[in-house]
Amino acid sequence: MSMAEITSLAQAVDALVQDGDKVALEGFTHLIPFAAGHEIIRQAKRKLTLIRMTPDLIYDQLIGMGCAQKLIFSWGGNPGVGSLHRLREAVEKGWPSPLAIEEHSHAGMVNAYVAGASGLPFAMLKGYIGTDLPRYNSRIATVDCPFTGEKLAAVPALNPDVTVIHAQQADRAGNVMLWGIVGVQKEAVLAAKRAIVTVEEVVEHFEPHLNAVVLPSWTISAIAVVPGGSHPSYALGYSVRDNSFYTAWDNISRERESFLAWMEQHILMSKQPSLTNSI
Amino acid sequence: MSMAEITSLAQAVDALVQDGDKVALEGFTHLIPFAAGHEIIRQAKRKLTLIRMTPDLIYDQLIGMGCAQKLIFSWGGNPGVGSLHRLREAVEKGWPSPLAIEEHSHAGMVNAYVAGASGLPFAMLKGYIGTDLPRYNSRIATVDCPFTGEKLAAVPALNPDVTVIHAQQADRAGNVMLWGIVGVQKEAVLAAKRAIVTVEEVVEHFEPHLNAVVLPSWTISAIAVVPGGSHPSYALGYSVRDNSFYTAWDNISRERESFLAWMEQHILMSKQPSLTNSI
Amino acid sequence: MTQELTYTADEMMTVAASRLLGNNMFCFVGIGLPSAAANLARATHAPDCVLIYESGTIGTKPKRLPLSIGDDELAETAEVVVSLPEIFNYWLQAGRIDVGFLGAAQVDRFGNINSTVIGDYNHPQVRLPGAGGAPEIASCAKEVIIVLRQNSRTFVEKVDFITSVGHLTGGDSRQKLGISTKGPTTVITQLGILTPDPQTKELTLSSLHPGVSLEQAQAATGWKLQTAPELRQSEPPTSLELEALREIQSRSRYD
Amino acid sequence: MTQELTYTADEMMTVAASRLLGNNMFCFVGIGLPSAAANLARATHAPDCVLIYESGTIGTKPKRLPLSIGDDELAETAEVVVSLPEIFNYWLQAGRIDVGFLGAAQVDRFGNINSTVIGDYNHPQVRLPGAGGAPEIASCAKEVIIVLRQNSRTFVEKVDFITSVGHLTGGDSRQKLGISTKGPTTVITQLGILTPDPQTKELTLSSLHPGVSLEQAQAATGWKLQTAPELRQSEPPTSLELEALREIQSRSRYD
Repeated sequence: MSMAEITSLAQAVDALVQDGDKVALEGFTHLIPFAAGHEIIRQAKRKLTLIRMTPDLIYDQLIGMGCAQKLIFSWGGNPGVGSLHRLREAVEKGWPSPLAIEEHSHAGMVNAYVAGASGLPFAMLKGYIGTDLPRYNSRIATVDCPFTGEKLAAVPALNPDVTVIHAQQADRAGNVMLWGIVGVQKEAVLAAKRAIVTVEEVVEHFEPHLNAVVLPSWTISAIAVVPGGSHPSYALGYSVRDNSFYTAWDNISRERESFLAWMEQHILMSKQPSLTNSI
Repeated sequence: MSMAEITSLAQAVDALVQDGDKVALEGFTHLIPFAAGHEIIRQAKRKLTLIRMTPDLIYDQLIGMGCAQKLIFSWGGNPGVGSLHRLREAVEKGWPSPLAIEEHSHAGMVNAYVAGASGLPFAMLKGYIGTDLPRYNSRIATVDCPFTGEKLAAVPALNPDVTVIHAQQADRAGNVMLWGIVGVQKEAVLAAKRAIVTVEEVVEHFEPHLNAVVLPSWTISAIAVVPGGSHPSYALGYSVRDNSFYTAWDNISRERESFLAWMEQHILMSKQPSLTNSI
Repeated sequence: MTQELTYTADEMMTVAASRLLGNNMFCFVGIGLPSAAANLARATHAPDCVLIYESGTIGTKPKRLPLSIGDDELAETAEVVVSLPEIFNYWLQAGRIDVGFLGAAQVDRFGNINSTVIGDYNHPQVRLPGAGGAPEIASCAKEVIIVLRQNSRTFVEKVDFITSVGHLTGGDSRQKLGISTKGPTTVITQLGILTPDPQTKELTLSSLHPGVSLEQAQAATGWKLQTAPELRQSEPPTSLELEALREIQSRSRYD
Repeated sequence: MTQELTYTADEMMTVAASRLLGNNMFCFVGIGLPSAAANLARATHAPDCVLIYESGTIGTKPKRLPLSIGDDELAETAEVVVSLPEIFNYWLQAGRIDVGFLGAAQVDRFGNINSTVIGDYNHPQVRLPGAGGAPEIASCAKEVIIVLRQNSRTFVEKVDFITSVGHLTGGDSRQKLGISTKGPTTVITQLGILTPDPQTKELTLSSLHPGVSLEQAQAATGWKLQTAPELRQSEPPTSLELEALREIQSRSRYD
């Protein structure tokens, strides 16, 4: 294993994200890697299998801009606001291109990442009982306990080609630290072949935080310093959630034209995070 | 769930450890709950199934004093020194009473605790391949991946009646924090029906440490303040490992008479941790 | 003469839901209506109710209602924050949760929840957000309380898609799946409170909120609504409850 | 004229073992002889070798040799400390380890390791400590290096108990178990270095330490010892290596 390289976001995405890759952008409401997603859009990556527990605005944007051919997910919405119009239009009408979906529960996705990080071919859980999900997702199976006979749900491990996350800090050796709501990022990074991390800043030494996750340098391919890189979500200690943008997105994204115009103006023509909202 | 009670160690052991219980004392070299083990010896608990990845001196003492009828473990020795004479005599000669053993690898034990903490009936792992352990332990089975057909090892979940650990700190609300080498203590506590924690001290607020484990009050039955309660192992930030005691134990424990005399003098006649070795 | 309090149907719903949470209960809380009710309970009769959100925030005490499941306020006021594998495996799946408090897009006669799709799965009429944590909350929490606005589109004879299982097809069909938890014990709406019949497990009307008629409740239900043996009238919100609820909501404007 | 260095057979063994670790390698280290060799490598030619102990200490840089797998020095000098589930699942089982560096009580002709029992399992002649982390290190690390003192009791035709599998019964028997990692690639003793024959996988003598005869090596081996096609003589320890090793050991007295 080698250590993480500190580079530009554009270089990292160019070198590490290929057309057709399975790409996971993780961050559970907190620390969503928006800037990295925008760079994937700017570089017009295509035919991606997008993986994410909670596809929200950034996946709405990736899907609406035609980057994805498949979505593996467990909850797709604009949190506290409503539907994702671009995701819905892709699923319901195939615009801008058809989108295959593989749908799980949160517990299923979480355990699939854990299995991926653990080098196991599948995960098991007490899950999906009585639900219709297995009728439409052949990648939900069962396994019997060899001791009790109890039937458990089984899902295949998730092993993205690339996992992308945003974190608060890196140190000079290329270790990364995140804290607050840490989600499934550790597992998503460890399950991936390659990992890109955007960070708020590089520090000399990490100050400890309760419940911090430290990802050693060897688990990361590239680090890019992108302050505000999780906007409109937030980075605890650095920014607050821009709730008004989530609300505004409902209108921006409702029609194809308004969506495309917004993307053109704020993402395609920009090399920077489109908006910042620092504390 | 109710919150942890702060009580005396004698009361905690009296109320929460019953003859015949499955009892896990965990702590991987660091933070071994010696004082609690000594209290179990003083209260002459009997027919315990002792669970521990690395039975070392404290289990040598419990076994030599006749508390155990079964041992579930993955490595039994005096680290860096040699054999555990009391464990060996129990296994080889049935003294002071026969000791059944259920033997695993570390990876098997770790995952069995994880399964226990997760409410799963069993754990699976890439493990035990080509070893003779499954020939002598019927609780090592296999399970097939429903997607790839790969054969994986399976072990039943560990769910102790009581788990006992030592930690650096509790706060006034009964939350517990440990740091440094944190081992499998979180899982061992969460897998258990009841949990006893001895701590170095009670503090107003926890100062963060990298890699600290915080166990919320609701997961713990009783907390006892026992400074030096992990001696001759150590509590990072509070004490250092008393390596000379580990070396001395080899002679103390070699013969039944010297062992019993030492236990009589240092444990049975004492209500306090027999030795302290503070920084 | 006491003065009559004025309150909205939504306020009645939230207050009625909040009353079901006991002190010291471990409550796994969905965002939206359940979150409002749970925090109202914490502000009134159940200050030690332990709220857990699926973002991994345990024992959280937000001052304003979170817009998302992962608001900073949830992390900053939590007793402890754990990773997603821990919250789903070590807490929910392990059976530590007393009450799963869920919202829903649709609920059916047997308390099954749909939050996935209206119409056919492969050719949806309306694509909804999907499962999230709900399927395992529905099967692993010791009991489930559902809160949603009731009308003939949300209260249907049979959901188009079972996202989270309730009493399946009634009777002992839930247990036959191998589930030992109770499932939905109460459904609270802006019109009243429904509870499953002990035998058939069909949701029956057990309480009407003040000013709501049986006919109104029936009209908002997609199956022939039965009443429980004793049909009660819900206690209206107290001034204390209303004040606390409005206080919470006034702190929670996001625009 | 250079001065002849004096060194012990154990020092030669440790130095020879240390030379096998490359810089930047991820090395899962057993306590005792492997730990001494790994730290010597780090002090000499492989300063960026990443040492991992099963206590969860990753990238640790102890100044003195740990007496136990969990010494405070290991935690305090580690790049990161993780829990046991993480070290065994996310690091070892996930295939992140280049070299598993193991000691053994007994090793056999095909590199299988016994650290469980001498004699019958149920009526042991000598009860050894048992498996610890070794079985999964032996199967999950990309390759395994074994270091132990060689004599006719430790080098046996067939171990009484396979704790950690090597090349099983030779040939492709290891792969047939479904294992894709290489298994033992080198065994280092105080007498020389053994490597598996590419076809039969039998351990063969590929290097003798200076001053050791083939006869001595054979006498300390419980099977008819074959030599590799090219039998080399090990380079003696350099003064730098010896100095570094003695420096480490002088810092590591525990009485």
